[in-house]
Amino acid sequence: MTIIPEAMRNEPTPEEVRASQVYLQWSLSQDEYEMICQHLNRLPNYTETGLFAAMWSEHCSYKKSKPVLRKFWSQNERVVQGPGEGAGVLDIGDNQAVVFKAESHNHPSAVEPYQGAATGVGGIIRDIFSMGAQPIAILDSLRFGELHHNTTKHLLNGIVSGIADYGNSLGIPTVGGDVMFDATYQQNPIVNAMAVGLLNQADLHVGKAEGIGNRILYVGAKTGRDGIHGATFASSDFDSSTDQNRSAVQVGDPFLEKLLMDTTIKAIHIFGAAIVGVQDMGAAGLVSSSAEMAGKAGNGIHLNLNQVPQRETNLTPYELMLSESQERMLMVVQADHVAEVAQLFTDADLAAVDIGEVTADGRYRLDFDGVEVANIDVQYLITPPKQNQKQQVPARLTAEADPEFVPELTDVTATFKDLLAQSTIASKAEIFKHYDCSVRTDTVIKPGGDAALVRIKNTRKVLAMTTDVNGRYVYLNPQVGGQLAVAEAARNIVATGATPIGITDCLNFGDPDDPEIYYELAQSCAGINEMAQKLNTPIISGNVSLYNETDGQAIYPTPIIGMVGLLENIDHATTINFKNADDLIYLIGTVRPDFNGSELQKLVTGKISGQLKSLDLNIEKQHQQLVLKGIEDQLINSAHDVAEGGVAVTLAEMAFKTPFGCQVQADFAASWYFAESPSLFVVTVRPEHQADFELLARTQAHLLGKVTADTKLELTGSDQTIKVNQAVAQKLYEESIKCQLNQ
Amino acid sequence: MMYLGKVYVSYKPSVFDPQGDVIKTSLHQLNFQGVESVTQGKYFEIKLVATNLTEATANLVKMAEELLINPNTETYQYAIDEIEVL
Amino acid sequence: MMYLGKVYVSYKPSVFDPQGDVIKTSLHQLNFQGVESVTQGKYFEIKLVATNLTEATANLVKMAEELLINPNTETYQYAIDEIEVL
Amino acid sequence: MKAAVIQFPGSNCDLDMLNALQLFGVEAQIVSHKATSLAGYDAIFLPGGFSFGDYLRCGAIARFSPIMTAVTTAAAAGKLIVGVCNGFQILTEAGLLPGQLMMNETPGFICAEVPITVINQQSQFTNQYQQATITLPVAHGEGRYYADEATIAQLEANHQVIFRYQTNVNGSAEQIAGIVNEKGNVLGMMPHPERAVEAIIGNIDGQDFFRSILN
Ligand SMILES: Nc1ncnc2c1ncn2[C@@H]1O[C@H](COP(=O)(O)OP(=O)(O)O)[C@@H](O)[C@H]1O
Ligand SMILES: [Mg+2]
Repeated sequence: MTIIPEAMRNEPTPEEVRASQVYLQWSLSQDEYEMICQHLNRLPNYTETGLFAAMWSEHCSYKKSKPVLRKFWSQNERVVQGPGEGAGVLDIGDNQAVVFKAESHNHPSAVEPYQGAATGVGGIIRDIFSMGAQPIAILDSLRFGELHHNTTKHLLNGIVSGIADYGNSLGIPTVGGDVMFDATYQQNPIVNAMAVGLLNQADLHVGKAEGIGNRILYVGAKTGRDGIHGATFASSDFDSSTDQNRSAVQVGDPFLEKLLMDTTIKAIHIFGAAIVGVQDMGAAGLVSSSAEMAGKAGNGIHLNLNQVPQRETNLTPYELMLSESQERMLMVVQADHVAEVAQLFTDADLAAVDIGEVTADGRYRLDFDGVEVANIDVQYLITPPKQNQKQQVPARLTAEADPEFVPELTDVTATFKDLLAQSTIASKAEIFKHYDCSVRTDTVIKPGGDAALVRIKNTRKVLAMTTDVNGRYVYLNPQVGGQLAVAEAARNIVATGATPIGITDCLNFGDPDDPEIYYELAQSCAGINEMAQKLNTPIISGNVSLYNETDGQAIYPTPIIGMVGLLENIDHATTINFKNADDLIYLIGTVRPDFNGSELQKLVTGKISGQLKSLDLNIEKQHQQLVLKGIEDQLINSAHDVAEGGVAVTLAEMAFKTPFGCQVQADFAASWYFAESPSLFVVTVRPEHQADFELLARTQAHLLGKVTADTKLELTGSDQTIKVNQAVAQKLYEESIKCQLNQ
Repeated sequence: MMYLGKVYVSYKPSVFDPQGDVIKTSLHQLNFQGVESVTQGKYFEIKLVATNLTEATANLVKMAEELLINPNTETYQYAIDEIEVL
Repeated sequence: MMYLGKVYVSYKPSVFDPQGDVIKTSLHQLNFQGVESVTQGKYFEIKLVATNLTEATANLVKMAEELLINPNTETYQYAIDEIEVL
Repeated sequence: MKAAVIQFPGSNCDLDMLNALQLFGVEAQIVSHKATSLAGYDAIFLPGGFSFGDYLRCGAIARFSPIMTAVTTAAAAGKLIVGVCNGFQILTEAGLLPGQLMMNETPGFICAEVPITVINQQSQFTNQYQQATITLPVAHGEGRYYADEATIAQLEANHQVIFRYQTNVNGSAEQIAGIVNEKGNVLGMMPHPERAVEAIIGNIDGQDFFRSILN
């Protein structure tokens, strides 16, 4: 390389790269650098070093998490596309499929809440339509520090408006999600977005650069210097004393994404197989999309970087390849169709440029100003060295077990009111009211229930969707916590009448080089896997966010589960609300004194401690099947699962927004109404269906009481009674977050 | 004393300004062919009480940096003057 | 010639500015007690080519009135200067 | 009846409007914002969304789209013109309706089902409503209706106010949710009747709106 293009004159030479060890700042280790030198049999130049740093980052390559991810069960009769593509695909009959995936944007959102969250939504939506699917819904799963901190309010406001502005503008409804607050997330908020799409199976496209001589078409926004090294940024922890990572800010343009989405879907409809592969430019933009597409097809790729549409002047090859400018896609198109496909995009005022071709040589080659600026073996570039992460049981799990937390409550009514106002339990309406949940006119159950329901027009079918995990449980017992996350998500789906059919995940953990963190990762995934298999919900896509720690303090392990269910008959859609006075209230399952890790423990002691009891996977499944059957047979007319805050909170939520109250009685201590036992549902049944329901349920359900025409909530235990007016309870529940935000 | 501070916030040079882009296209369509670039920023007028201009200025700068701008993406300029209280 | 026009758009006094209000409250919470009022407007930087300053100014004014403001609720000020072409 | 639903870049309720119209048997078609003629259409719908990203101001850029000349002509010819949400914003920016839609009194997008009073049950858009109180979905960040006092007084005097919020969700002048022009053939409203025509999605109070138009 004798002539150095103008734009690159200030770049370090290969020797200077080696001497300055600049790659260490890009999270490429010394060993990895040496391996690369050896493989190339020369020193990599600045651009090539950047390509390796990006492609070998955890964010792009999953090199550290892969041993765990590989164990995920991802095959059953419905799976059309498992992990490894933009999103997973499940068959739902009638030649249709549901496409979904979740993605994290924790690191960008911590630095820049509004844009970080907005671009998170933009990215996950592109993953869906890159498969040829029409996005139909968004969900968001958020974790913040305690709400009384001003930084939390600032983060929450920014993140929520970022999600709202982006999704609303696209016209894709945000129909669900979950939010929890805990000091563990104070420095490291979690922002995970999930998107769901509907696919005509004939339109399925994947990200593969097949066919020698096919062209590489760049479409969407122009490239600028935004977010260079975002991928490596997401693959290192924060050090609160330095702010140097701050250049990694990307700005989203939902307007452009809307045009890109509509046009991509249209192009796939019109041109079908002439469009050979589609992938979005996400983390590490152009390099990761092009290298992965070539790699999957076993081909090479040759790009002319001068062709890349540019927003700024004097971009170097390094910047062009690593830019994370948003709203860009890469397509592989048959040579004789490129012009027509490009025309469709330029008609919509989007850039569309042929920037290179698929080659037979298996090389990753880049030209710039007539000079070859990179030439690397594609397979080598996309295959980082295997990592063997050490695992060690965290000290807290082997230490002498904390004594069981036994609540001693003198005034259960007061405790109940306090619980309803806890930020994690209180209504999240103050947040989701900002999300357009009804655009597209398919939302059958909106935010505020268990799972959301989105119907499929021109069919009787409805898709159910939810996100869930309680990081506290995973912290106390990674394996059981993982099982519980899947179980809880599935219960939310089941309560609407839908059958769970599949899972996406977003694994939010601390530094994987810490053996205790890696243990949490491995064990919780094992738990997720066990429950997923039991419930026949394959894990078809997901995302990993590691290094969620600041100054050595990691978040609770937080593997978020996004789950989708299918309800074949829209008439059976079931909500949580009480329907009629005198309906019978049944508890499905058995309440145990499960208080460790509970909201009650947090409220009373200010922290979480103790052991988690195991749950019986078979019983979990049986209870879910009972609810499904009860709904299908039209015996159950409302259903709600039991989660944070226990049966008491479940009953209150069923009464809210209805003119009803309830009167129930149990033979356990009143404090047990707050126990967070697994595998529980509360359902209501019309009196005339009592015999039929009890025959179906046998010993799995216990009659607790009935729905009342007055608005009193009366929950009697063996010692005390919780007594509160529904309106009072609802006010506490509904206004808590708003009040705290405005303080 | 009463002061009127004006703060002009704009994006840093390499930050993408989607609004500016759309406005530029629209101006071209309206036949303002001479337009080379458009950026849209924010403009704040802040009335504040302070004992003197130095204090007022110091306060204005602090407000800008703590709240009005996002230092990741934005820069600002300002002007400040004493005004009559009506 | 290349010119840089700056256009400052603000609400007419009678029009309520919710953003300005929110910012004022936040500034008070951050202990800037001296803040009397805040209004938020828009700030445009427009680079344009014209044969002379008169033409450039006329164009800028026209852009402002045709597109940048809504005369029901907004007013504007502007400044314009010749700039070096790099 | 033959209806056009205008699709601006960034419109996102265009298909919802199309579906709703088709549900009532209307022969409805999507028409591009680049089109220049609306000949043959009896009614023209400007749907919700974020035309041109709602950059600068909602509707400010869309009003210069080529189709707007034809919309203005159709309005003058007495055809029915309906702007919902972003469509309402475009109609005010284009001067086909008085006033302006501004940022909600409390900044932030709101998505809710809100009680609305049908103030004028005689209009071409509301004559099938049997009761005055209905519920309709709103979904907007800039829905605060603003006009100077003289304009408001005129709207009231001419019975041009068609819908009012029962609780002022966005701080609109006189709780105005929808108005017509003086001739009564151009309607702008922030609530979304097209999202309220099927029981399965929870609201049918928009049905009479479409029945009125068809009447
Ligand atoms: N960030 C959010 N975005 C949208 N909807 C949300 C969000 N957080 C919570 N919700 C909705 O609020 C309801 C209750 O959520 P949650 O308390 O997580 O339920 P559960 O405990 O049953 O999982 C659900 O409908 C959920 O989708
Ligand atoms: Mg639930």
